[in-house]
Amino acid sequence: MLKKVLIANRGEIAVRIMRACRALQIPTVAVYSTADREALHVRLADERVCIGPPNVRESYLNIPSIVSAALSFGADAVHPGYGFLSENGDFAEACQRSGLTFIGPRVRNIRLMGDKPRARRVMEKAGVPVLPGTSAGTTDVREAQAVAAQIGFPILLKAAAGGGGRGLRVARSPEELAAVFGVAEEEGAAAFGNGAIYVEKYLEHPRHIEFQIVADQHRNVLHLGERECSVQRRYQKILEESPSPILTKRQREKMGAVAVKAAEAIGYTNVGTIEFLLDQQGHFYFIEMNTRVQVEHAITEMVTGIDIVQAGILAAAGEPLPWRQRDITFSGHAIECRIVAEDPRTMLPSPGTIRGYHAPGGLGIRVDSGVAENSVIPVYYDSLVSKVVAYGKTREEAIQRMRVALSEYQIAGIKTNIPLHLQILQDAEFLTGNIHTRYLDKFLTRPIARPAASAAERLVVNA
Amino acid sequence: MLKKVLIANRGEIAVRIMRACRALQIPTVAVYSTADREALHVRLADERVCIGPPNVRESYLNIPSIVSAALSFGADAVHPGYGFLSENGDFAEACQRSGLTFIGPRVRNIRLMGDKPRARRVMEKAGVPVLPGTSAGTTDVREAQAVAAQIGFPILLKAAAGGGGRGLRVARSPEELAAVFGVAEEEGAAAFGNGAIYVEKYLEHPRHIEFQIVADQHRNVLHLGERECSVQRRYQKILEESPSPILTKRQREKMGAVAVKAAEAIGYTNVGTIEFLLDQQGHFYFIEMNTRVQVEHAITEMVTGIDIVQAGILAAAGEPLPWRQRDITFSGHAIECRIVAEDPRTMLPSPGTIRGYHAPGGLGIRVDSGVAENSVIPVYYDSLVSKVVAYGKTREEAIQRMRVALSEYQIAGIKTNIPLHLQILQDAEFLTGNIHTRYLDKFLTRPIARPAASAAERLVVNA
Amino acid sequence: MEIDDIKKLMELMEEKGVIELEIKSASSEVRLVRAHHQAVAAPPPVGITVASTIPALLPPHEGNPPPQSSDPALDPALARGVAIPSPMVGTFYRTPTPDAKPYVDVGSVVEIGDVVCIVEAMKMMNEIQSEVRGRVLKIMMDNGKAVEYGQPLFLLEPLE
Amino acid sequence: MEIDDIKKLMELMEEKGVIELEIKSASSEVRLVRAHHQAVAAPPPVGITVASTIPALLPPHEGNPPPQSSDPALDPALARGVAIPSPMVGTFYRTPTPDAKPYVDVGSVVEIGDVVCIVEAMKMMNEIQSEVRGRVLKIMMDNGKAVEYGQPLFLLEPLE
Repeated sequence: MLKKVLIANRGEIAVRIMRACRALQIPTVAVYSTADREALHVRLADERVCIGPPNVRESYLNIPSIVSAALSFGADAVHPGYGFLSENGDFAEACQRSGLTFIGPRVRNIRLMGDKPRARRVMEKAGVPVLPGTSAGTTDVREAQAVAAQIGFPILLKAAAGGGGRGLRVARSPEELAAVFGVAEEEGAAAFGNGAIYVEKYLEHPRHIEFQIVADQHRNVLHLGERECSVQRRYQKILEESPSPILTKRQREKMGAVAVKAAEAIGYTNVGTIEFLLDQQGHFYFIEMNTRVQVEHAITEMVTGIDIVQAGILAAAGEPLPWRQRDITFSGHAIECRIVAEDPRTMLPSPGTIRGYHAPGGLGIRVDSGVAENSVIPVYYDSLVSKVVAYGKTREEAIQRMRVALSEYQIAGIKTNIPLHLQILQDAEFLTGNIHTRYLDKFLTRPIARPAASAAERLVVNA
Repeated sequence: MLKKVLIANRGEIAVRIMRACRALQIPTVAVYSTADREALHVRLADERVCIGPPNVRESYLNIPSIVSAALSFGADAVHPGYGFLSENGDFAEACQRSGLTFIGPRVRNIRLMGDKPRARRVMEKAGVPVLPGTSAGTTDVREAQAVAAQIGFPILLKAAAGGGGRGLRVARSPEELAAVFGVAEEEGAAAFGNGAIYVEKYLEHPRHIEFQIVADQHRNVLHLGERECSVQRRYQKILEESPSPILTKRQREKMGAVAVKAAEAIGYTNVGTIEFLLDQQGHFYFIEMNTRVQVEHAITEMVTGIDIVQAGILAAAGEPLPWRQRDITFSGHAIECRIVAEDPRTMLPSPGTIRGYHAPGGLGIRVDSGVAENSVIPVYYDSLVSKVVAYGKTREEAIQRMRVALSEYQIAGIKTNIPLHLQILQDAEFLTGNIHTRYLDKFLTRPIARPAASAAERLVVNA
Repeated sequence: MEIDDIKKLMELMEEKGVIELEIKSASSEVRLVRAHHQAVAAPPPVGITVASTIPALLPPHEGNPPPQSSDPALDPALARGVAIPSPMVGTFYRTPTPDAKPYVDVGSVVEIGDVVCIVEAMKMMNEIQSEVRGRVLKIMMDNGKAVEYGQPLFLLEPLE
Repeated sequence: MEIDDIKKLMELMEEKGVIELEIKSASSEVRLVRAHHQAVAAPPPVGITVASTIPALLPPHEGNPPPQSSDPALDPALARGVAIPSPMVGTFYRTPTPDAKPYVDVGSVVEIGDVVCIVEAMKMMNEIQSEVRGRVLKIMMDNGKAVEYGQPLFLLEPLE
């Protein structure tokens, strides 16, 4: 078993990992930048090491500093959490070379899934449905037209070097494609230094449905059901739920089996997530795999009763999974609201010091938080404050409990997106489960100002 | 439906009731004494009314003030919570006479169950097993000897006017009975102004097992399973769990059916609890019925998924229960630790102002708290700070999660009994479920000092 | 000003919920500021609290409505005043019966023991007597409104 | 106003939660401002933090072990000192090889650019150079111990 785990992260996920380690009776080492001296994760760890100044490159993204901290302070394993170095193959490799157990998948799993075109080709070969389109970028508009003719309009043009929802354009006819291709190419070259464009089938009002995978080092791979993450703002998830309000048991089994097949195809180990888009006809397409624990893992824990973070730690330690797929049962409904420090009107980040803090509690309410009274939300990092999860026997009960919880949540000193969540939780379309990845746009009628876009970018680390 | 509920209580139960009201979209009015101006329940209510000075007689036990507050501030219902006026028939009657819905049972239910000898006789007549013994007090030692001879030694002598565990003596032989009877009589006369003594069968190492009852005004009565409350200190519950680690499904059904029969026998409505002692041979005996919501109701909510406080409000509003007994299912295991402000060494109350507060969270953890940063635990009221509930698929998992939760719970400024809980959670006998009402004595080897006894008395309101 | 005086001021500030204080006189100036975490989720301040309604689904921290009564500290004329607080929870009436004249008006002089108003509690009409002699500076509550324990009903200028 | 009075004021401020105080009189002026909240959940102070082990099942607030290094503020001789902080996380060595003599000792005079120790990070031996000229007053860490980013390694008395 592991002897001491260094947690190469901060905020709520660092606290979450500490809880899992404590339950397994493994001591923890927190790392922190000088901006996080008073942070909750630093207070709650068994040991703590300052790894650098506030700038992430010199602290939370500083591979030598983190590996050295693990070695010097006697850790034998490193948990990367999400964001930061969690999907960095070099970091996983540096850990392994230094004799540290990296709590995550194999280095090659990380590298493969980080290379989106290659991941797409591997999945296609394994029989996993992917969105029809090119699997390599092109700068030739005729090639784009040929592909479009084959898969049918509308199509999506994607800057090969883009990401996080940037560099996307829709074309609904050959004429439109001809008109925008050159622009997209130039923009891509200007913004990302690469003008290559992918052509992909464009789905109208798709849903984002993802499956939680757990795999050990003994070829056991299983899924823990789906999460519906269609409530997004510029490709950033805001509110997630499990189960999806529309998936039938049969669809769940079918998509779950494909997700397991996808993970098996690459010899995946540890926890991970297969993300699909689901169209209105019930077709689903692989988009990507996240090779780490997800922000929204908690809702799956609520409906399955399985501690996903513990499962990842045990899998990394070489333990076989204690379950088969048939042991995984689902009960009730869970919703997660991501509480972020932002001005609900302008959607700009709202860093500051938390005062007058009261987190909600009571029946069916779970709070995973990285803060307490007097905690600072620094300007340097993403603005996630906490995650509130409401569990109920039904979706209605979960929504009702979430409303009560958010209406009593008190955070002064910073602004949060709680008002937006309360607005969603009272919206007729959300209540009927009629959501898709563009659902949230209607709440966001204001023109997108430049600073708001950079706020969204800051959230990327937390996806 | 109810229009506005005045909550005639403070602390965590007031907050708990507010949550239930919010979920039902009923506005709430908090009441508070001048010592509680900044209390959490005052902050979280929709409206708030100061009802008097700190002294409970002039505020939280002040019937005219509370009824007047309800009338003047437009409430049409009153929730008494637990402790304070919750089992005061005069209060329930005053509410009803003023046209207020009292959220609790009928006045006659309260009065009957408040009169222990009469309750005992009614239960005996209804075929509910009661502890063999006298059902009226006596001052005649010969009568006591006759009863003892009939039910067999050991027997318990109980001051008729005692309560909360005071005025009890055990006699294991006729000689011992003869020796202690006079003393008990004199003590009772001196301490309670009444020398009458009950004689009852004394059980060695009994368990305290209670059943949660929910009843509507349409003759539907059902039980929500049992709670094991054997971890007690001087008859004050410290830690409770559901299900009991030793009850079989058959025993649960049998005792549950008796509990329902007891409630039906008195035409009970609303939520309540039937308390039994269970001896080592599996015999069980009615001790009393609590005609209000219980501190430890939360663990039953976790294993049944039913919101007991909501159920009580709806029942008081005249709604029929939406379930039959067969709809009630149990899953998993829940443990509650009562966190009280006391010095863990001396067990004296530790009032003060809470600083550096961080409540635990994460998977399977529920916190019902009446405090936040800077909250004051006043000297005037009971010392309950919060309740931590851990839920898991198994008892082991619940215990493991509770340990993690309590080890991260941060409360500075006051002392708490968290160390005692952590000690219990690591004790071999507790872990095997080998507990009884005297189990906790072994942790409490210090001689009981007089101030400690009065601390225990202060807890009585919270039983 | 002696240390003991300052200590007393600090204690008063704490007790009365005052977070800033400045005193200037010919001979000295004092300024004191207390840490104000209590400003957040402001508790009803002593004496001028009223029950306030917050929309059920709005987080309470988004803003408690301000107390309805005007702050005597803002009006120097009122700062001399002494409040008559309500000794009980109930409904405030300025007149003995609906059609009668008010017991007192602004400017009335009240003797110790004079009835100044009625607070109805549980259908009982309780006559509230003044415990000070003084002139009514301000009537703090509207007729027919619910009052809390300790809520100031009248502000009096004490008379010798 | 005497030092003792000021001390008393400071104590009163702490006790009563006062964060700012100004007193002006004919003869003197005093202004005191307290940092707020640092008393609660004290963070590891800059520069003298060390990783500390808390038994897994003890609530952390029950007492973080005190920092291992002695507080230079307590020793007037050390108060003049300037710290050389560790520029990285790793293991601290005072000698170039296990058998060699230490780079510096208490009393050594160090020039700018002189190597004062090694911090091993990821099997790399990093020579740490002084950025000040001075005399070594104190060695803040034991040989072979883990050090954090920013942790003071040596205390130097600066020399012109």
